[in-house]
Amino acid sequence: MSNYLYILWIPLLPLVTFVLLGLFGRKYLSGIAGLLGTASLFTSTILSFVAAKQYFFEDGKVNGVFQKIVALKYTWLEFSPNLSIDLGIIVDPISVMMLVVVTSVSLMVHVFSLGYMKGEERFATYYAFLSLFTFSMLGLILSSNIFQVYMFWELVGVSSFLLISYYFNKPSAVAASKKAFIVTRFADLGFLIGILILGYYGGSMDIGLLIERFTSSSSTQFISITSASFLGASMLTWGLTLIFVGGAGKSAMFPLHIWLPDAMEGPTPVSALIHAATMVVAGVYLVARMFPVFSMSEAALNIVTYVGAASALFAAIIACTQTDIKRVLAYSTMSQIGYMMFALGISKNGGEGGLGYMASLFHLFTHAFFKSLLFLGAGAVIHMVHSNEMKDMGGLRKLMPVTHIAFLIACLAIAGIPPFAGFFSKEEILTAAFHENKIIYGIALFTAALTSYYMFRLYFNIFWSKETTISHHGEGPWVMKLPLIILAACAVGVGFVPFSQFVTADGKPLVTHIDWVFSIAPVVLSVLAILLAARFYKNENDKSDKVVAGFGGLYTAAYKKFYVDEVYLFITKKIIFPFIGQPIAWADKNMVDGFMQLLATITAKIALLIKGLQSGKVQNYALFFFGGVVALSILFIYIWK
Amino acid sequence: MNISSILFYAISALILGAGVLAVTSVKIFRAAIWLLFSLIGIAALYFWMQVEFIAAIQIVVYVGGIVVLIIFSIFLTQNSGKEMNSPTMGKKIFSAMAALFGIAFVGNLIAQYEGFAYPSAKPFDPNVAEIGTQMLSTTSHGFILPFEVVSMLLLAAMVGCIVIAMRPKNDTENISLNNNETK
Amino acid sequence: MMQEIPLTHILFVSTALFFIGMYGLFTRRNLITMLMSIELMLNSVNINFVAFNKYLFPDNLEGLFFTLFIITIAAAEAAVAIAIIINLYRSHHSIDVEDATEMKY
Amino acid sequence: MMNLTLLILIPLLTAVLILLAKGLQQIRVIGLTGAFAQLGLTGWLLKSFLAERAAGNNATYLFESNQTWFKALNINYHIGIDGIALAMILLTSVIVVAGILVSWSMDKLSKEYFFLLVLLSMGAYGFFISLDLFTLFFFLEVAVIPKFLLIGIWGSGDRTKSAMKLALMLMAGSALVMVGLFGIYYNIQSFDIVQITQQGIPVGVQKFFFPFAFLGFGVFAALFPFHTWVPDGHASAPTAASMFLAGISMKLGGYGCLRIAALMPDAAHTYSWIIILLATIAIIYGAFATMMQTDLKYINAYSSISHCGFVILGIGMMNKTSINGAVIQMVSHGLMTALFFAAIGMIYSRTHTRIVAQLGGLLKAMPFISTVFVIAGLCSLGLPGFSGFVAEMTVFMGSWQNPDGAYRLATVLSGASIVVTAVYILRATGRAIMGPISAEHALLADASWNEKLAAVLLIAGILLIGLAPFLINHLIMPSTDAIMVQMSKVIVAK
Amino acid sequence: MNYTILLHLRQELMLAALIFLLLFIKLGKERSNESILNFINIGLLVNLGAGFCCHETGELFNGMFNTNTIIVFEKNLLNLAALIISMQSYAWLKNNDNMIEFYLLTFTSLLGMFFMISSGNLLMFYLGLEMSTIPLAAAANFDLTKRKSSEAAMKLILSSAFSSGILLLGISFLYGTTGTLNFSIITAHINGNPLQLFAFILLVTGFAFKISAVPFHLWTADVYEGSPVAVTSFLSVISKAAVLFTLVNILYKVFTPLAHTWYLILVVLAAATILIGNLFALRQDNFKRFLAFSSIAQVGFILIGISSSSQAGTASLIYFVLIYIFSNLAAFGVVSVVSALTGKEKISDFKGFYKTNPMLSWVLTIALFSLAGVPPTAGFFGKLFLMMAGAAKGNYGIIIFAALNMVISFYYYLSVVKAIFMDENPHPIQKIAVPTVSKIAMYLCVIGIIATGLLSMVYDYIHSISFGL
Repeated sequence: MSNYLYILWIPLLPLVTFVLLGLFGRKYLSGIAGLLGTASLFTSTILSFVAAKQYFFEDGKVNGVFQKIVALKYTWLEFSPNLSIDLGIIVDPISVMMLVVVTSVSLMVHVFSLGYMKGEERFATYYAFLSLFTFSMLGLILSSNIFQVYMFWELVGVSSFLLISYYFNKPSAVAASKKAFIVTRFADLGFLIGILILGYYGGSMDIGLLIERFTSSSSTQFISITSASFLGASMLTWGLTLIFVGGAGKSAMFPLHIWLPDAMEGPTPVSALIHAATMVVAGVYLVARMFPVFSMSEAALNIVTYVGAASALFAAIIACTQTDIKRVLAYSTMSQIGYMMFALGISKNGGEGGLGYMASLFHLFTHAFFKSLLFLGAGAVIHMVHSNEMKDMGGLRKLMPVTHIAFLIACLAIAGIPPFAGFFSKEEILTAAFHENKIIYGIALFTAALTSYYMFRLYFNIFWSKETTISHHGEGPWVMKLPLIILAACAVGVGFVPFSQFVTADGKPLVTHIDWVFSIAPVVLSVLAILLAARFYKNENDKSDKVVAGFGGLYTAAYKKFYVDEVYLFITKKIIFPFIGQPIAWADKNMVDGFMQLLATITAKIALLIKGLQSGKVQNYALFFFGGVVALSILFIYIWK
Repeated sequence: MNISSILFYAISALILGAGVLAVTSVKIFRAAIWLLFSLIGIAALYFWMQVEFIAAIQIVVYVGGIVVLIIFSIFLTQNSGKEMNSPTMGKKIFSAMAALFGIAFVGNLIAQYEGFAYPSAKPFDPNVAEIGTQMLSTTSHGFILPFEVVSMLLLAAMVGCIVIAMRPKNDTENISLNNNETK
Repeated sequence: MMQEIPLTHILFVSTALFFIGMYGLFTRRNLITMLMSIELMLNSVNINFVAFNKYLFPDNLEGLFFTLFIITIAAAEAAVAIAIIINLYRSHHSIDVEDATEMKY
Repeated sequence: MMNLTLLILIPLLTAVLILLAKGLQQIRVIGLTGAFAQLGLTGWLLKSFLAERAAGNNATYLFESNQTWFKALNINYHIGIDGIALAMILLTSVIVVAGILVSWSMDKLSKEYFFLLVLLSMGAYGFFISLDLFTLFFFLEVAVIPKFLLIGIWGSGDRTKSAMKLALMLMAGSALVMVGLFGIYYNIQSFDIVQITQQGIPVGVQKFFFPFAFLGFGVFAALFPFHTWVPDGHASAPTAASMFLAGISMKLGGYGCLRIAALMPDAAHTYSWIIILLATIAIIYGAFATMMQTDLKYINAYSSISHCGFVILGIGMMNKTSINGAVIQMVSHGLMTALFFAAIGMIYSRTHTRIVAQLGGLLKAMPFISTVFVIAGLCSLGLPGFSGFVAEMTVFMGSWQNPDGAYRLATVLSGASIVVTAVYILRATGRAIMGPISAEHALLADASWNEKLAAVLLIAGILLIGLAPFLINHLIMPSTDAIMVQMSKVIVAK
Repeated sequence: MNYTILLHLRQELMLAALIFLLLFIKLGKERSNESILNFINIGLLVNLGAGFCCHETGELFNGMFNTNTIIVFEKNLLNLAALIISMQSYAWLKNNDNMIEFYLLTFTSLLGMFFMISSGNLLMFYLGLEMSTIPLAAAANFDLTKRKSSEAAMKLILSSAFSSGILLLGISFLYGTTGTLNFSIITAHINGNPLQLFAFILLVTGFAFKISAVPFHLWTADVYEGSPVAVTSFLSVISKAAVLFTLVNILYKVFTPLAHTWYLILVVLAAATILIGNLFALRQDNFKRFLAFSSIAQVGFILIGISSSSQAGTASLIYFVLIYIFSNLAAFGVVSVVSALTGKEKISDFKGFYKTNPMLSWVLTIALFSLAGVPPTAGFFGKLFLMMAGAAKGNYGIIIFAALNMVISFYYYLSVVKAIFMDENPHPIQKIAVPTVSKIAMYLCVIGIIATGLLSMVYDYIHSISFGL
């Protein structure tokens, strides 16, 4: 087994960049901050590719099975001899695949930001945060210990918070970052408790050990966790469900998705990095990472499936109605992640039934490229028109030819039009769904059509529709164009990667083939949806308005994001604050503290009440004296003899 | 019932009767006189108990000293014929009840105590010579130390009385100065 | 001859006198009369001492001497008290105890 | 070998020199020198402690020294430290340095101010090195009165009332402690912790006196419902006093609770459900109460209640991990809350307001202070990389090892507080540090060198624990093992 | 002639000699008050020093006068207190016409206390008690022109006369039931029959009156308030201490058969005393009155210590009294100086005191902390040891009760500190020039407050000479 220790440098380089830029960025390095960040990430990317090459093509496979290699393990915090947080590096197909995705997309974003963020006052800080995020994400991917995952999970959350609130003097950005952090934190609580459950019964935090113990139905750990139950479900289901809650929070699954659209307040390259390719798929990654254990609990997998499917559909519907281009993309992301989730949910652990697993990760892989492309493209557009709203755009195809083409490719990819990348991965998912669960297949198919529709609604609105009123001032520097071109190339090309040869649930390569007959239905539906979008939005007209009027209430509801935000607001502002927070604050002031005050007041009152004893009259003193004598006499002569 | 008993009860009646009047009489001078009678009654009781020396002391110190002092102070501070402020009726009743309770309580304790029923058969002969010797004796049952101590106390009491009762010089001067100014 | 009168009777008398004195102390508002009441109380104690000494413990004269010292101290106490009362009268122009209640509570 | 009495003598000497000094400059230089000397000494102490341990000295307490104090009453000046005490001492010395640094320009009655600060720290040092309950109690009370004066004289707001409330509640706490200690003394005839541990206290005695001693220390540790001195006291105190109060003196309570629980394990086991109940209430309740606060200091004060609840929770769960967590939480909270108060103090001294709604966008005008604030906040909400994460996770992990359903529920509820923590920290940060800045605040200056130094020192501590928790774990583990030896006897027996 | 008599009586004789010297000085030609004061203080110092030589046990006059190491030590404490009071009253006495008479009275009172402590017989005890009270009643009236002073003196003399009447009734019944006045013989005759118990209770109330235990305390506050500060400090420290010493002597050595009864009595009195003392102290504004109630509460703590009936009980009592002398006299010292030079005695007058008089403020604060029992002052140790002694009986109820009451007491002590340091006052007491002698006395007190607690040999010595039941 060869040495993978150099992988350590992949996350470490961004960390070093972060520390350097964080401490000295403002004063000394502001000029070269971008270059420094990009260079270090470039190195990381190279290393990732080296690692991928080494793992997938040289020594990852032993006897036809990809091995899980723990390249490093250091006990960082020992809770008890069994339970500890180890900092480790796990090298297996999904981690290596994710390394490549994260470093590549991050690199693209770094490069793009050189142009996009140029001239910002806190340029160095921006790169510092970007490096921090990349570090956290890479750490998350490489974690070999479930608590380590949690740690980096939190770090990812906070760096996302920092990046979203980059424009800190914009109240909406601050609010969005708060929302993102708090919602994911809430979900993380589930994750944490899930970890505690699994760790307690599994007797370890090590992912490998946990999988080993929980997948053998004869191990004592497995017996104890399945025999213990709470509210009718076994602790295994509970633990996994709670872990999935954590994943759902980060991956913006319904109903924990509300932070994602708001998070678009951050700089657009950040959205491309965090909210398209990396952080939001962490949930998918987490479930995939623990998949062998998930596969032992039917109930947990069902939850994953239905939550995924519901999110896919739900987000797609909303995406059709939004007018802010980044929000459309955000809902689209949510929808696509829903795809990945339910694909995992319907999968089996290995073999032919493991198609869903493979498909899910394949979709994750392809999606990363075309979605970040979409975001970067949107970024370029926003950079140009200084607005997120569709109504401010239109006819930009002539002003921004490169962006236009790249965006179109990405749209085709996400719509699943062959031969673009999305087609292949989506196809696998649909196939898996078709075999496992027809309802899910139906939803998936419908969602696919909706996806094509809203993506092209977006595309036409930006690049066609009315003629532009914006005076020409170029498409931006080459640093912004280059990533678009590279990513467009990827969006075309990555579909041809023989993904099933590398990443499967059990490490054994899976033979897949495209069933062209089967793919007719989705492709035709997508094309129809594209045509519909073209009819509505290619030129300025009022056809769409009529349709909207036809949908009536449904449209309004979808436009208002089905009022989920309002429900949350209601719960927090109208229930938690006034019915929990304020009563407690009130009780603290008036009851608990009041009780202490009351003691003082009572003492003072009594003191006031009995002041009459000291009447100043010497005869009364004598009377009290005599009273004391009598009392003592009676007490001690007759009562307490 | 013989003459001695009758005498005892008569003396007792005098003591208590005069005592009650001394604490209830509304005129202060009369109260002082009743006190005098009560004290004389006590002296008589001492005589009756054949402790003549104490009886003599009682008369000399109390009747001749303290009561006279009291009467002087009454003259100094009071219009002798004037009726004194009387306490409220509630206070009177309460105090009377307290006193009666005390008498009953202590009387009960005394009555219950067996030791008092068996007086010593030995004779009691306190002659003046014996008292004098013991008073200044340092040996067993000698009271020289208390005697000396009490003398110190009397000295201090005297000094205290003089300081307090003498009108302070400054005070007088101030008053006379004031008088001059007013003139 | 006096053996016919039991000791307890003398004690009853003294006790009664003591509480008569106490009653006076409680009810009299004139300071001098209060002082007089106290004298009554002390005298009742004197009777006790003499009676105990005579009836129960005639071996030595402890009770008798105690009486002597009580009388002496009572005299001293009365003297000081009267001096104080006179001084009080100077400042308060009254020897009513209810008038000297400036300090209270 | 090392004489621990130095830990008391240096502050004492500093205090005396401060009294003799003239002028603010001299006073503060003396104070800072003393504090740094003490910091150096504790650093050296750590070094020699670890050297002893490495040399195989496995005694529970190192550097012991036992001198008769009141011979007739068997009261001894018995000192010595284990890893837990050493961690507390290190914490104290760091906070003292930082506290003196942030008070650099205290020109109102500066002599008295620095004198009292040093006196307070002396009480804390003495408390942590004591192995005799009497000495322990003595130093506990030594640390109370300076707080009263510090808050009452140099405080803000309703300072006298807060000072009085704080002093009375803490005194009530120490009165309860006193009753508990008497109970031990009259059944063991000794105050010596080592001796008592060896002899063991009869179970009946434990059951009667444990509540007194534990609740007494609980008052110091802001145990619900005896926490009400915390918000007002912290809010009214001058910056350094707030730091000392939250960073040091609340730790006196936690440390005392731990020692009491170790001395009376039977009773601790019997009453553990009450302890856990109160701790859980404190955690949740403190968190929700914090959410409603509008004043930065109140926010931090209430959050301290919540955080200190974790200390008690860890002790109440009575297993090695949870107790480890409790100790780490003490250190972590000490550093973090001191940092928080320092940042708040710096903000207040510039803007003259602590009301969140009146602040905004400070990041623009004072990036350093704002960053400090954010770091403190992130540590408070348990972000990995900072000490708070390590501490809270250890407590959770320990609590979770208790399979009883109710204890599980307590753990989950306490865990839920981290969400609420995120809410209030982010609300405060979002409002005060971010957002638009008002014109009058835009021109305010950033931190001065002393403030920077103080903050850097505290942040270094936070990061050290947060990034390398194995260090502190290594330090305290043998000591918690020793405590667990006591406790496990009981638990096994049950 | 045996010289041991002189040796045993040396403290009393020196005091008597001083009294007569003063008498001669008074009768002789006029001298300046200052020189006389210095002379007296030196005399007291010599007296104090003399106490420390040659301790031995002995009895004189057939047991009417006892002496032993602890009694000599107790007298020394009283001497020390007298010296401190004398030094602190310098400012007040310097311009007082009746300075010599004041000393005559207080010394006689002190002499009475000495005899009381040494008494081996009920008669001597009674004489000592009266001798310590009557001159003080006269001295209480020494602010001759003040209304409050004469009211105080009147209340003191009437109350104490009443109390001695009750006490005498008790003594008479004791005599009647035991047949002796001699302590060493009485013990054998104690059998606990109701009349004897009653007599004993009356005796105890006599003590309770002198140490101002509730409900026999009502005179205390009024008398303390009205009297000159010097007399107040004398009453609150010296006479209380003397009676407490005597109480312990009598209870532990004479009434041993009734140990259980007086234990309960003491506990009941202690509880009532602490509570009432505290509750009244809460509301006071006059400093002397405040200290009166606080000292009542202190007595409650002392009673807890005494109730232990152990060696530790005696030791902690004497130790506490020593500390109490330092702390209470430091407080009174400041009040005395302020009162003598400005006439202000209210706590509210002390607002902002720190701004003008930092030195006096610190003395007062340290004294109050010591009274409250805050370390590192000695009061902490004193109070703690008293309660430790009391806890030894296993009566934890009273300890808990006392502990809770300590919190109330903290409130009022800290309130004063608050007034001094924290409250704003546009017209604080102006800067006061403290006479050197008073200053020395104050420093002495402060040193005592700090050193007595931390230096354990003081307690260890007291413990070694103490006795238990």
